[in-house]
Amino acid sequence: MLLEINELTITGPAGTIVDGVGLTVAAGEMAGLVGESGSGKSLTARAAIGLLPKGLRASGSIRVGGEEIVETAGERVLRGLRGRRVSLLMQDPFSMLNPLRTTGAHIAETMPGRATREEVARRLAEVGIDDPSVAKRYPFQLSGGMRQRVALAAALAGDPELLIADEPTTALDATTQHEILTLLARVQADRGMGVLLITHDLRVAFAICDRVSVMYAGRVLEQGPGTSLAQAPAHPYTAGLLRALPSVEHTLERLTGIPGSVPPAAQVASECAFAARCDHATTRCRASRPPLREIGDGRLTACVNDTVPLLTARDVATGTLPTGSGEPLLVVDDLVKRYGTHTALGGVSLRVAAGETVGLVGESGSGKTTLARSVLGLVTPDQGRIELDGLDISRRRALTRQERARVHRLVQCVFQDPSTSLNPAMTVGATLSEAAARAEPAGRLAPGDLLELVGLPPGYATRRPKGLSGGERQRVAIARALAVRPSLLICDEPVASLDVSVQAHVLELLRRLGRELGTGMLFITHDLAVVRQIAVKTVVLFKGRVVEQGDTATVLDAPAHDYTRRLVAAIP
Amino acid sequence: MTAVSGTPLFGGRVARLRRTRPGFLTVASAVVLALMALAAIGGTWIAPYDPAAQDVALGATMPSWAHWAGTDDLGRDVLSRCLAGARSALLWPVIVTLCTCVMSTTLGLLAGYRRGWLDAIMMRIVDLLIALPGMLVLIVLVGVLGGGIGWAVLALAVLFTPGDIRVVRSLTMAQRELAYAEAARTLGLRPARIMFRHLLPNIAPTVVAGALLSFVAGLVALSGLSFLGIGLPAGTPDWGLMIEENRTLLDLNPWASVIPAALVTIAATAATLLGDRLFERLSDAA
Amino acid sequence: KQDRADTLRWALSEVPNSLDIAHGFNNPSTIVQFAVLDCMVTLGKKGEVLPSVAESWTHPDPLTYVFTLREGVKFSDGSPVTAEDAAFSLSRHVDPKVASQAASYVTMVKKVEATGPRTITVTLSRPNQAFLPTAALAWQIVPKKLAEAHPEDLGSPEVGTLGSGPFKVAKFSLTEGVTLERNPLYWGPKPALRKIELKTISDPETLRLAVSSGEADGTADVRPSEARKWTSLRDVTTTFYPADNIAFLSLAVDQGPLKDVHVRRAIAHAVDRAALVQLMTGGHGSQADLFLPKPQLTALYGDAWPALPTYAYDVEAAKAELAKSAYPRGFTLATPYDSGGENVKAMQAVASDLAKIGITLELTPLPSEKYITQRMDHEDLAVQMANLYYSTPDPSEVLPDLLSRASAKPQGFNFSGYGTAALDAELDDVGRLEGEPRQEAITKVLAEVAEQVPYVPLYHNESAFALNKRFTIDAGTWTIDILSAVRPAGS
Amino acid sequence: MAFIARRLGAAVLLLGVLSLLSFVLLAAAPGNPENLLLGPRPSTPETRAAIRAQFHLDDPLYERYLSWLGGALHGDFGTSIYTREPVANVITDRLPVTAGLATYALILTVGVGVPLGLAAAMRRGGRLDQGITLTSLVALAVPPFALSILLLYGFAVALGWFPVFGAGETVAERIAHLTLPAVALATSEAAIIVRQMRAAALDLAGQDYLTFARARGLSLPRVWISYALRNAALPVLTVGGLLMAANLTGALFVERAFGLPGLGELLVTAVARKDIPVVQALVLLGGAVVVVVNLLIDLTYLAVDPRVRHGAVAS
Ligand SMILES: Nc1ncnc2c1ncn2[C@@H]1O[C@H](COP(=O)(O)OP(=O)(O)OP(=O)(O)O)[C@@H](O)[C@H]1O
Ligand SMILES: Nc1ncnc2c1ncn2[C@@H]1O[C@H](COP(=O)(O)OP(=O)(O)OP(=O)(O)O)[C@@H](O)[C@H]1O
Ligand SMILES: [Mg+2]
Ligand SMILES: [Mg+2]
Repeated sequence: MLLEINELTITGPAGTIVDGVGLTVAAGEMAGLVGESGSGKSLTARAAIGLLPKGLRASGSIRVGGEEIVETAGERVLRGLRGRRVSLLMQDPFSMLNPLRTTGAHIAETMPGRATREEVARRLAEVGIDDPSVAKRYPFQLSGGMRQRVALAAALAGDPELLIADEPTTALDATTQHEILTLLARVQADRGMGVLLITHDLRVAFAICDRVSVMYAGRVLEQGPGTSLAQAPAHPYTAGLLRALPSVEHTLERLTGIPGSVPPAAQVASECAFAARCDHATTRCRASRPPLREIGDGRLTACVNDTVPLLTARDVATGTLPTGSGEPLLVVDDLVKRYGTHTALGGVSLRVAAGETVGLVGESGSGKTTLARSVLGLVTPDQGRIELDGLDISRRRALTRQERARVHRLVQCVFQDPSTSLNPAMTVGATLSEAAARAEPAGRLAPGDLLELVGLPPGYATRRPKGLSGGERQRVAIARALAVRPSLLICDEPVASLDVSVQAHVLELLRRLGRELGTGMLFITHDLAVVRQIAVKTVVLFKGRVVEQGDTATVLDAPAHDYTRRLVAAIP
Repeated sequence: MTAVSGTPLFGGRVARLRRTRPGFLTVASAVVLALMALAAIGGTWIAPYDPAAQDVALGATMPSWAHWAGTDDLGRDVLSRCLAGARSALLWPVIVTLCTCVMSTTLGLLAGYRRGWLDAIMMRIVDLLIALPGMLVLIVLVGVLGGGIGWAVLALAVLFTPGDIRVVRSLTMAQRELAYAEAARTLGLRPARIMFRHLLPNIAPTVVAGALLSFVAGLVALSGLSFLGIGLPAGTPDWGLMIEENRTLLDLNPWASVIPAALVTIAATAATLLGDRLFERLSDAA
Repeated sequence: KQDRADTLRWALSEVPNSLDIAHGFNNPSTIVQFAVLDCMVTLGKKGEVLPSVAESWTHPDPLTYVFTLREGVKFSDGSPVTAEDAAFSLSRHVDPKVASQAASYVTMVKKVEATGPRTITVTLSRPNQAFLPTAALAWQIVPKKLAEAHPEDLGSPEVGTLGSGPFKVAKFSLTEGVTLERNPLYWGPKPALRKIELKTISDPETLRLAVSSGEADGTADVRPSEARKWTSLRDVTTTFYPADNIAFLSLAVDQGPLKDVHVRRAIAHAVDRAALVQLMTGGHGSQADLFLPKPQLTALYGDAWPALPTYAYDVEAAKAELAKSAYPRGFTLATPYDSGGENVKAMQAVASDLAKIGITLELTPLPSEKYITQRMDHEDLAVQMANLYYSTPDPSEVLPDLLSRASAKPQGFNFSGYGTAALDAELDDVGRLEGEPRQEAITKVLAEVAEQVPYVPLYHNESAFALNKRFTIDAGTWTIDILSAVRPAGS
Repeated sequence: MAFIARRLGAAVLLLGVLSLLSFVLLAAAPGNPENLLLGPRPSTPETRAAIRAQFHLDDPLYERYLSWLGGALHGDFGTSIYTREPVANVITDRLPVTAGLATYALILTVGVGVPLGLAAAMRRGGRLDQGITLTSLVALAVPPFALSILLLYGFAVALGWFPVFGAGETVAERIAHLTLPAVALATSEAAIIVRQMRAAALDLAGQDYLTFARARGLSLPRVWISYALRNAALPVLTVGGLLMAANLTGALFVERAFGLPGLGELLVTAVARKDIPVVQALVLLGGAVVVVVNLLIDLTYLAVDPRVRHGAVAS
């Protein structure tokens, strides 16, 4: 065993965060660790390399290559292990590399012997960078995918036996994500390394990992081979996650998230951590903490019940999406926006009819946000025409006061990052009533009504964003956008940074609102599964140009453009 | 030291602190400042003697039962003067702070939010002002143009402002890109409302901390000006002036200058400390 | 250690800016000038004029002085001092191109001629008793050639100077100070010191610390108000002597309430001068009743000073005087003062005294520069305090400047603005007459000041040298060349 | 290159505006230099007129400015009214003292401030951190002149370890003479650097690339030196540069208290005497120092930070 974690407990100032985790990785094995945000995945990984953040303490046992590192190992021993036996690859390629050092230097400084230029070039080639001049470049001169490759090369430069990859692809777009994962699998196979892959993407984990551990509130709830876990989850939590997963093949009738949210590990120390959110919970679940138990087939589960059918047919029933009235709501014609010499939008045309949802997909940097911001009037396009409900809004400054007020009521938006989507200095109620005050006096909604609309209790009006979870914040953001009763709602990756379960809730909410209020939507995302669930039509943007558009089913099932095909192929 | 404007002393990202009870030092600082503020308001009433009453024949004496902190060479009671001196010692720096704060916040918000030519012009002016060697300008301005404290206060405010404008502007620029600000714009809110209702509260921690620092810098700078004989009329009870006027009495009654010097130092330390803690707390709460 | 013994390290409170009195008529500069440059005549212990470079002189008529040059006087470069040099050294101060700061001292000089190889004849435009004592100061002998070549910057660190005095300049830098060395060609007795290093320490407390720690051997910049701190130093002797000064309040008689003589008398009564003396001189001074520096009074009257009306400190009397005026309940005056000057404390004390009889002085601080400009422009004069130091024993250096109508205009020194034709005539007499009649004329002027109170004399103070015990000094009020008066102890 | 040219252009423009502003301001200020030149002593109208002519005090303002500017471009800043020396000489005479003091203080500031700041950051929240932070707070708050007097009494007079005044002549002497003033000057500045360094290091400590570096087996000292110091250097450098600039002109309290014939002391006396050519040159020098230091900082950024070098971020 390269890595053996037993009864690992990590305590912070506020109490236990990771509680009795056990985990092993063998040579040549790709082990997966999945779980919702905050479940303690990263801390487990950092503990395994002896780099817990200040203020946190680990107890239990972690053996790296047979050597015990919890409490007994000093910095000297750890340093001998790091890089040579175990190495860590982190999530954000944009912050993982030292901005002041070249990529070559990153690789060279980690190599055990003297690093020649050839050797560095060889290492770069291993991660798929054939151009040796990349060694002389600085991180900021590389794209995200390239950076992650360089970081991988640097992490592998000391020839470790075990690589811990902590969400190595989360910050990348779909196609790049696919490339990096493929690369990781290849390198692992070539080197016969052990890899502990941490991810929150269940599909990835179940597809490429030999064994997957599902973490929840600082604990492992289920463990077993990826494929069998995907087919027959043995823990209600895993089943809930799977149920929440949007399908890329067909539009689900209902997207069901797990109700509630992850409790802090310290609060549920002596019961089943999932009990509170579990439909099948009994008093037994609360009585004591269920241990991981073998259920054969190399599988373990921490659920005391074993007979419940966990996935039903209803969970995969096909549904339909509203097609709208057909009257054009948003007409974008030949829109061009340049930033200096860089063309962000090179003549984009698209249409959104009233009441329909149009998906906008494309790789990072393809101009999706720029398009959205142009429609919102946050950037002024260089050329082209934007018409909203018959009103030409391409030049905001040229509009009269009344027209401008009208535009603000016609189009609203929901942004990606839940952590900044609300003003931290204002209560939810203040935010909502400020927005509602902009609506036509006739149909003004009170904050309480708005909250109800998005499925939050009215009591939330007095809360501040700091006390809300990501999903709740996105709901409030949606409520704020809906406060003026817009005909068009622009959603710029509103679910990209949410956990699957929360994502399901929010998507379902948006679908329902689209249906009930007849709001047209321009929905930006890079996840084709999401598009499938929400958009009747899809526009594919590539390098600032529309390369394909049409019914979602057509685009996804029979992609015409090369880029769309790649996009579809990248789905795990 | 105040010449180094343009660099916030509260650097970068501040790791979130746990909510804890305010520490002893924080409480002590707040109490000290509150007491000083009380003295500033009512010091003349509490004072055992009229701070201006002279007894030249008595001259400078060491502390005694009649005069707890002794007298200065004009026979004035040092304790009474220290109490009464709180007013001018604190008032002028507070005015400096208010001016700086209002100017830098308004202009910084405007420049950072509006961008464009307004920002360009403003930043050129700020560059110019920052390039001015601060202390030097102060001496030249106040020393040559005339002795009034008003000039000194104005000059200090003008010197402190550009640095703070830069800080506020860059924070504003960062905030205006955030989703909540964009959402506010999409709602068609008036720019003034966005700036003052939405952006300002979120940069407030830095503004407040900056204000306390301006206060400290103003306090120390004004006492420094008194040292050079610029600013307040002689005989005004004022800590800075007392340090200077009684500096020659170190053998007869050292307390006459040591106490006001200590008061200046304590006030400045307490304000900085409070600024520090307040900043961490506010940015924690946000 | 031998070379330490005859090297003096002297501390100055300001940088000597010029080694030429034309551009450096200030204490730190003149102290160096007098060690390097000889004057035509010099002053004795009692203020009497004595020969120096001039071996002797005659005074054939009230307008003429004929000086005979001493033989064998050489500049420190070896060239002889000629009558031409001597004559030019005086006449240059009248030349506008030189813009000499001593120009006002020689306004009575009409003509200076070298009338023989060793004779110089000075013709005055009007008789003036002050000429001779003034010559002991302003008539510094410099080589004509050098002075002619550098009318504007003689004495600057670049040009330097050349003199026939006991010392010569080895180094003159505005930052590193001045170093003087013994002049081997000096015509007089061999100077006791081999070398003098002068450094500037502008902060008075630092200066005192420097002397007390032995890093500096002596200084003349002892503030009278801090005398007690100096006298307590262990290895330092502080020698006091009466300064040629008078501290006074000027009352601008031409405006507002101060027009009224009763108001002025009330002010004179209200000021507690005894307390002021204590405050400002720490006991090293005395209350002034007559409006002339004390040493001048002594030189003039000996011990028998005239008995003139005086105004003792008496609040009741002050109130009574005020009651006789048009302002029985007092009034308020804006009073600018020099915030960088020495009189800050005194002004506060005066203001507090006057407050007792209902006169409020609103003290307004001004930077020195602005204050002086304003005062010289005769703006906002009202009540001013001044402490003027003089350098000659002659009252006509003082009285015409402070009391004539001619100087009651901007740029003049008559800050009270007081003046009458009769007084002007009396002042003329003071300049013109000699002996007993002159004494009477002066008494008359002083009596008028005492009667009309345009000025309230406040105090005379002492000045002091502080000197490390390794040295002694033999100097007093009238000593012109202070540095040459210092000698190693025991020699 | 274009970047440097642009910066240089801006710097020159800045100095031009600064010189014009200060010239007008000084000219507009009340008072005449001849009053102070002639001192509290009677003068004749002729003398006054001569002085006014000599220093062109009656020429129109723009003419005076232009001729001054013309001279300044050739390195001739006119003649000091008070000492009649060329202003350039007056300043170069005093520059070594102030430059020495400023450099010494900067060395102390950085030498003490950076390690303390780092130490505080590494022990965040601990005793050491609290001690250092509190000390730096007090150091920031002590009025510099009060500190000077304290040091003077303590170390020069009572203990006699250091000379009381003056700048010394040989190198060793100069170091001895400048020690206390440099300490007085460096105290509050070191406090600033400590705070800056602490904040920068704390900021850094949260950065992924530090964790990543350690995860790859780089030793802790190596990580601190080649990663942390270098990355934290930039913000600290900025402050350090500005402090240096401030030292060159702002050392006047300290210079006064320790009797150092430096530029700060010169400024105070020149302002008091209204020695306009000197004040004018000093203001310009001060501005130039700030501008040059800023330029140097920009260049260092250019050298140290590849992102700036390649125009990826605006500096
Ligand atoms: N330095 C720290 N001090 C205190 N608590 C911490 C610290 N770092 C993380 N935590 C807490 O520990 C919990 C687990 O964090 P961790 O980063 O391991 O989660 P994760 O599973 O990796 O989540 P994500 O998917 O968001 O990366 C979180 O609730 C977090 O708030
Ligand atoms: N303010 C700006 N200044 C300069 N370039 C910009 C600016 N905003 C966007 N760009 C550039 O325009 C291009 C399109 O950016 P945009 O944000 O629209 O992409 P996106 O499709 O939304 O990408 P992502 O999926 O990463 O959000 C990118 O290459 C980006 O670097
Ligand atoms: Mg994580
Ligand atoms: Mg985007």
